[in-house]
Amino acid sequence: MNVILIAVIVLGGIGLVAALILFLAGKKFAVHEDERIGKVAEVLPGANCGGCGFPGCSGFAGACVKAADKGSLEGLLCPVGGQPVMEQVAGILGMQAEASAPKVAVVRCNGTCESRPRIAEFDGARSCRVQQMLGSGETACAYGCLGCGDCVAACKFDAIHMNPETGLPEVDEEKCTACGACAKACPRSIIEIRLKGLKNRRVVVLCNNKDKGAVTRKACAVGCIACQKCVKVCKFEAITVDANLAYIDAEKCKLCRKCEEECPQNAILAINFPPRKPKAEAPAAPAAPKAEAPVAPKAPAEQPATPSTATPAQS
Amino acid sequence: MAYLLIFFSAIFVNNIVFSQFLGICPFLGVSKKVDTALGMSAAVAFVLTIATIVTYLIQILLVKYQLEYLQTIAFILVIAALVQMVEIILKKVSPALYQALGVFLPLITTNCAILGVAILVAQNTYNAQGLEPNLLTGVVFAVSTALGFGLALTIFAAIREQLAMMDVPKGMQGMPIALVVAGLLAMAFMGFGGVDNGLAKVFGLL
Amino acid sequence: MKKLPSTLPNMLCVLTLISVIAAGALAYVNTITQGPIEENKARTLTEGINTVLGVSDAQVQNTTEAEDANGNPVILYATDKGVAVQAIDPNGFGGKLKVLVGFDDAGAIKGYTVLEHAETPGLGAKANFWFQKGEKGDIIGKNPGDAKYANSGLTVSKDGGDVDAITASTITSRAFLRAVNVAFHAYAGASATDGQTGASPQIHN
Amino acid sequence: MKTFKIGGVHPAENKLSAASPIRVAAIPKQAVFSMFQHIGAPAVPVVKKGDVVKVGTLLGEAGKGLSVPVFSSVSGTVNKVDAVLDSSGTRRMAVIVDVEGDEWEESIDRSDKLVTMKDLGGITAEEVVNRIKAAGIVGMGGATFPTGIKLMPPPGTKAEAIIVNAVECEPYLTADHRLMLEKPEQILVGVQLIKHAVNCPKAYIGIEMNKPDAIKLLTDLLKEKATQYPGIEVVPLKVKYPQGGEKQLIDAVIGRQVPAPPALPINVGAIVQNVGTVYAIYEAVTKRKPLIDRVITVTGKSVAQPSNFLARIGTPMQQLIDEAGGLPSDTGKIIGGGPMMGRALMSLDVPVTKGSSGLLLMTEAESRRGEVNPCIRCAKCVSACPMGLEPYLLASYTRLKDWDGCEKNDVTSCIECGSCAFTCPSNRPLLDNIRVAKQTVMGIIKSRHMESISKK
Amino acid sequence: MKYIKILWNGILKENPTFVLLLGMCPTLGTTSSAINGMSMGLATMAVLIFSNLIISCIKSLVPDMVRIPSYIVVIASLVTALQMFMQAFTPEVYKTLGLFIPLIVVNCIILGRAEAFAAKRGPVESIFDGIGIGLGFTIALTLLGGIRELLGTGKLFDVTIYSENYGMLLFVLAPGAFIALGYLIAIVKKTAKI
Amino acid sequence: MKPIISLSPHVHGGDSVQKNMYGVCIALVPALLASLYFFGLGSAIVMATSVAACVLFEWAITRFILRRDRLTICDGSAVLTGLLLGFNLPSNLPIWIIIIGALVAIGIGKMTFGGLGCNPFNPALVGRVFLLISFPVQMTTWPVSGQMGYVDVETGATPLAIMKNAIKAGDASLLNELPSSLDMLLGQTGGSLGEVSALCLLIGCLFMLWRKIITWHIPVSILATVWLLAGLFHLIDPSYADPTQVILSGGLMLGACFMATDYVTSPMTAKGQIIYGVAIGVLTVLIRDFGAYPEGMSFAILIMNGFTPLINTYVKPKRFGETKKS
Ligand SMILES: Cc1cc2nc3c(=O)[nH]c(=O)nc-3n(C[C@H](O)[C@H](O)[C@H](O)COP(=O)(O)O)c2cc1C
Ligand SMILES: Cc1cc2nc3c(=O)[nH]c(=O)nc-3n(C[C@H](O)[C@H](O)[C@H](O)COP(=O)(O)O)c2cc1C
Ligand SMILES: Cc1cc2nc3c(=O)[nH]c(=O)nc-3n(C[C@H](O)[C@H](O)[C@H](O)COP(=O)(O)O)c2cc1C
Ligand SMILES: Cc1cc2nc3c(=O)[nH]c(=O)nc-3n(C[C@H](O)[C@H](O)[C@H](O)CO)c2cc1C
Ligand code: SF4
Ligand code: SF4
Ligand code: SF4
Ligand code: SF4
Ligand code: FES
Repeated sequence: MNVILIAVIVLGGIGLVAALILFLAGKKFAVHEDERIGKVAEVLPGANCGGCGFPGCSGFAGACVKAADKGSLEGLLCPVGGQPVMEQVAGILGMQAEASAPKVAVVRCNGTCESRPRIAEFDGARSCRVQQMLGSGETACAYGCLGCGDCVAACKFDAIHMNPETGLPEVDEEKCTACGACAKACPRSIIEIRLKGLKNRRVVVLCNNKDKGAVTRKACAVGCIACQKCVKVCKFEAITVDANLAYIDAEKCKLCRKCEEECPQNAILAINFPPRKPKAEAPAAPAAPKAEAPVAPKAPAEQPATPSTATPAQS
Repeated sequence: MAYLLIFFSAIFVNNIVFSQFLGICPFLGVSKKVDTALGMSAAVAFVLTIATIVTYLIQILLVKYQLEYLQTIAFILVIAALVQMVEIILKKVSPALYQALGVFLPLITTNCAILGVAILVAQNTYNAQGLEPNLLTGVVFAVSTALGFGLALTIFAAIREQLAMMDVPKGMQGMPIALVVAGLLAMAFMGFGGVDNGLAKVFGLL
Repeated sequence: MKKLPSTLPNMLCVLTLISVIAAGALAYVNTITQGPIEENKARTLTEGINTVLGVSDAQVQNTTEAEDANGNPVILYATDKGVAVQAIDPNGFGGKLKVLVGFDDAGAIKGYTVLEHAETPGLGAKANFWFQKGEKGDIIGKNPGDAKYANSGLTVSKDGGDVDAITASTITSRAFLRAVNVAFHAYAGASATDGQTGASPQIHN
Repeated sequence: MKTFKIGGVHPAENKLSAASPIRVAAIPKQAVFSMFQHIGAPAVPVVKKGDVVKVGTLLGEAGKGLSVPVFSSVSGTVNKVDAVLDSSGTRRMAVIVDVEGDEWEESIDRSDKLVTMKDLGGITAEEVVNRIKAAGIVGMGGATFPTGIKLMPPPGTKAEAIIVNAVECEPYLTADHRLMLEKPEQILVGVQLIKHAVNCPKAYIGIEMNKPDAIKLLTDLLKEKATQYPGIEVVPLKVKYPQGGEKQLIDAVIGRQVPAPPALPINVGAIVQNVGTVYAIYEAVTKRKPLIDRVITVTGKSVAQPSNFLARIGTPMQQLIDEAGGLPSDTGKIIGGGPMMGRALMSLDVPVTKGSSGLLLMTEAESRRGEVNPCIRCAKCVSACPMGLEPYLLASYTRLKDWDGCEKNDVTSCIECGSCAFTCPSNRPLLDNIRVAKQTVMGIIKSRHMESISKK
Repeated sequence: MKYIKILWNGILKENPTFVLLLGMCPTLGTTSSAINGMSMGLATMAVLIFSNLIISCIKSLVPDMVRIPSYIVVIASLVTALQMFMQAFTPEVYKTLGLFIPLIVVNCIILGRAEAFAAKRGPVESIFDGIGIGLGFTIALTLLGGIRELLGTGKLFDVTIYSENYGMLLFVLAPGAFIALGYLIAIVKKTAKI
Repeated sequence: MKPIISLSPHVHGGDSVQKNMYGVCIALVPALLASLYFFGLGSAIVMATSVAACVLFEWAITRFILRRDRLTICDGSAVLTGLLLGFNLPSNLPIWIIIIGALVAIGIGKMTFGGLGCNPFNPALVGRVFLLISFPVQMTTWPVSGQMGYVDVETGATPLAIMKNAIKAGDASLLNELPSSLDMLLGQTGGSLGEVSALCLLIGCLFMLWRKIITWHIPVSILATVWLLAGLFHLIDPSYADPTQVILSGGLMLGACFMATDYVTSPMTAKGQIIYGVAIGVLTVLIRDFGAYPEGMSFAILIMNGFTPLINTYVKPKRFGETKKS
């Protein structure tokens, strides 16, 4: 019994002393820090395994708080706690409010190989930014897609790919998270992060050319020549022409598709609409955006994001 | 001279990571950037030294009461408390140092290098190069081991930084390639095998 | 059930309580296992001694602890069936090499076993059978006290001796033979001074 | 033999037109005057459609800040003022003149007579600089930096050495070489004018050893007329690219190294001027002739007659090629400038500008870059870089978008000489990537700077 | 069903070695043979099961601030008890595993599971989690040990498969541990698509 | 005409990976001939197996595991790895061991990291050290030179083993067994294929220097360091061998000229290369004289390969215009 007693005393003593010292030290040396860090650290497993790539759980907690201040917890994962813990963390940091109107990346250039002849051959590092330094690049359009895929390389979600036939990038709307990385990477600011629209339907001016009409026409068969016809036909005042380029305001656009018909250059395209029937069905009663999700999987099968304009019929 | 040898041996010949298999988790986890690796190394050196001293004294107490079997539990308690205390104090006393080291401190509690070395020193089962193992040799051993850890971590981090620029096959990216690099480094470090003994002989220590 | 709040008394109490319970439990386990552990140790020792003496029922009569010239411990177990000596050479390939060697009354080696080593597995580790009877480096029956070994004891053929070293493991072999020599000298010293502890004569590494 | 200390390469020289004397190119039918012929703010057009202009008439006045005026090099009527494609591949404001006859402004002295310092009498330094500014002279070595501004050292600095850049280290190009052979005394007077303008006693003319005739000619001339041209020295230099780079040349000639940006040559007491610029200065000061023509080399392995032309600014490149024997059928690449630093042109519809030193037509086979292999870390780019940078590292950081790493590794010091890509055995497009990094990092630095200003 | 899922989770989806990459020291240090790897795995599993059980029982008694120290004490006691039992009843295994037995205390898996699972769930689930994760760890260690033993010595569980002369010694040494684990993780990830 | 456009520069120096790799191969020819002369059939079998296996493995791995379309076996680096691996093996090594070595060199040492240019460690040395550790018996029985056979050949002590014994015994007279310096220079000694004739290796090295394939920094700093350090030891205690013989023995020459200079795994700046070379020299002497292995070159190079990225991180070339302290 004696043996057990000594053991108990010694270990109890060590525990007591440790607890006391810690408590006192904690009191005496208390420092103020962002309390959210503490809160986040609390829900973390506390294994301090370093598996997350940060030095310990509190390091990770700090990183989460910092990332949250920047607006997104993306790329942060605690391997021990997994997704549930990350959801908790998001909860603490108030990051749930992501459910705003869904957006998607839209490539605003439709200058396919056919509609926009190549007048030179680029032979350098496969990078749009590099080609951009050479003036207008391979084609005569100084605003159109350069086709080297900087946007593709920038996407972390594998959501944007080059179509070798058109030489243009195409967005996989299911995978795209509208993070905007591609838009930032494009040296010509071609990609717009745009409202997804009702039933994923959008009407967009697929052109970025700000040259005068005559110059544009020479460079590309489907370029916007700023003829103003669409502006006139739009009843909702959704279209403006600025710097020789038309733009459709997605918030105002009611998806009536009048402008699409009107555009002499076929620069306006309606995306994800069913094939034209005599009269497009009126937009269905506003469905809850959530209901979109289950519908989406079928969408890409119907129509690629940027249909190739093999037949640019002049109207 | 013998202290020098303990130093040499612990860093190169019996490197804690490459031949003792201790502290592998932080070695693999905190080695993506050289800067972080340096911070971690410094923190480990700091804690390891203090922990070795404290646990050595505790061990004397335990031996006195024939409680060697409480070693593990007592040590881990002391180390955990110690680390936390250092963290608290550092945060207040030197925010700059805390910025540099503090974030690594919690990680160290569960680093088996600390407990492992503490046990090795307390049980005198490390190579003291012909000296009588005592607190001093223990501390020299602990510091050297920590330096060995730091060295391993730093060169490993530099290699990984370089590999980040390379075209590593997808399947091997991340942990697999890190482990292979660690293995090849360990293989290279096997070249130091026996050098400590050879030097000891030259210095007339054996 | 709600969590206890983090107040000082709560914290102290819980932590101390847990420590106390843990300590108590461990102390109890310790009392249970202490016996078997001691037994194990003793059994391993006797088994070892039996092996190296080639018998099954040696009784240790006298245990003497000494030091060799380099300050490493040497332990002599005098039994009714011969003497077993435990000796260490610190200079193996990976560190210490601990052997137990059995000698008959004339000083010839009756058997040996490697108790502890840090040699390369698969290479230096072969020492445990390489020098046994009938193997390539057979030392069983050799008497390090013979005149031909007077200069440097048993040595590998590379150093002019008559023992074949383990292939590609000369270092281990040398360390092993040094340990055997140390054991022999301890044995010889002990029998010469009749049980007195005494350092063995100088052995060169 | 003097040369710069770090790095450098030696591309095949290919000076095909070295022996062909400068020919006066025909006056074009239509001339295009870009308002962007220099670095800094563009010139502002002062003529409109229908205006009649003469040779030497002001077309655009200097814009705000760093800028120079642009003069007509032909006489005729302004056809339009509009954005047209220029040699940079982008559309920029230009004045287009339909040529009629060849009438010059009266103020210009068209005689060939050598005017010396003595003839100029006691012209003041200020007057020299003013005439240079008024003539719209920019550096003709390629950077097109307004020369008038360069010749007004900022307070606290003093010019201790004028260095005439007669290195012409670019392969193929021979314009400067020919100019030295044909107008040696004019150049010496030009040097004297610069010395006078910045009150600097010493001038050096740096010439690479692959132009022995020019070295001999100028050395002899200086020996002969030592009293007339005091304080000028010809410095023969070992042939090594990019010796013509300002920093390298200063290092080679006077052994001083200009620190990293924002330090300027003048911070180590040096002013570097291209030979062509020096000649233009001579003409501007002594003859009051604005910068309306320049020597340009038209060359290439398949070009029938590789030539050096004295061409009016604004002449279409197509015309020069026609005069040199026409566009070879195997042309693959058209380069404005030399093969190491020049710009690939997309069309021949671009005019000669103040900075056009050459037009190089490369054959299809020469034009294509080889297959790109992985970097084998041979360090050849590191040892070739004249700025002591690590091109392989900068290019890798660019791929990883690690702009911090680029900045820390001094990407902004890169002079874009191309030595790295030239040597790389793996054919890596190093400079392509480094340019991206340089551009990005400069942007980052600038916005950081703006931020710190706005904070204050 | 729920329990089986928890088990599977530990073996595959959250396999401590292949997915969580925790507890690397024992993984590398004790796998010179299949037997050694298995012993270590089982020892860890034992501690894991009991620590999960105890911690899920006492979870509400422990104030948050002393949570970690308390858990550590619990784990450490279990490890020490295990150490003593092994010393007493399986001395051979104890000797080969050496220093790594006390180091089970700092194996991140145990504390990690205590925090991530046991501190939130009931005792029965926790036991199953302990078994699952423990099995995952044991399987991984046995696999790694087996590979190293086979490549290094030509044996598997001490049974000679091919002549030892053809064995690549490096695999039983330290570098072999790293290399074998590296490739093993790559292969497991590829085949299991995790 | 569609003009080609690109950023400058528009010309290239014409250097290529192949030129460099095959240049090294050519530089190895004298040594190869010497090894054929001294070891005959054995040498031919070992070299052929090693080269063929390396090339084959590289092809198979790029093709079937990495599934890359572009095959890289023509760039010459696999051939070179094969050659250098072969040079590091004894001439009586069984074929299956050579094949394992090639698999490790190419598979683990090179392709795991992504192929040419990505590997942090010298592939041939990874292969060789792997074999040395895995098959120490076969890898440390060296045939004496001048025999033409393959497997059953007479083996003997290499100069390195003799040196090591002398140090171990502290007995300078044991060094008398060493072959003369001239013999070592020409190749009349035992050892692995490529370590016998220092002269031939030197010729190859000069060739590479002339062709600007390598710069002098690494070989010179290694050789100088070893010579000075070994000389120092020799002066203090004559049982350490004469520095010239130390330089001529073992894989030192091969390592210094051909293996430490491997582009991929050596530092990028002249300063870094000298640090690297000096460190290799020190480590080699340390391992040779005090370590368990008779030869330290392979390990020293591999260890410093590990340090190379760190050297690259901290040792930068002198920037243009950089002042002493800024
Ligand atoms: C990985 C490896 C492990 C080794 N382990 C040992 C060892 O445990 N014991 C030993 O004596 N030699 C060992 N050696 C061999 C020594 O390095 C050395 O070659 C040998 O002891 C002397 O050679 P010899 O026995 O052929 O004369 C090992 C070699 C290698 C490559
Ligand atoms: C890589 C490089 C090479 C150059 N080569 C020449 C050259 O050969 N000749 C020349 O006059 N200027 C050359 N320059 C331009 C000079 O740096 C510098 O701008 C010029 O000499 C200044 O004189 P300027 O203002 O009269 O043009 C080169 C510039 C760089 C960056
Ligand atoms: C804002 C600015 C101010 C400059 N001021 C001077 C100056 O005072 N003196 C001078 O010699 N060069 C001056 N320069 C010219 C540059 O140093 C350099 O000559 C010019 O950019 C072209 O050189 P390069 O062709 O070698 O690139 C200045 C350049 C800039 C951008
Ligand atoms: C000078 C030089 C030395 C080389 N040395 C080696 C060598 O020692 N081992 C090797 O495997 N490859 C060598 N190579 C080939 C090549 O660089 C090597 O296979 C790469 O490391 C593979 O990525 C060498 C190449 C050169 C140019
Ligand atoms: S980068 Fe972002 S916005 Fe662009 S396609 Fe990918 S997910 Fe969508
Ligand atoms: S959209 Fe922009 S980034 Fe993408 S390929 Fe086109 S030019 Fe490049
Ligand atoms: S282009 Fe830039 S990085 Fe390349 S060699 Fe020239 S200065 Fe150096
Ligand atoms: S020259 Fe090319 S291959 Fe060599 S290091 Fe530079 S980028 Fe790499
Ligand atoms: S098990 Fe994680 S550090 Fe050792």
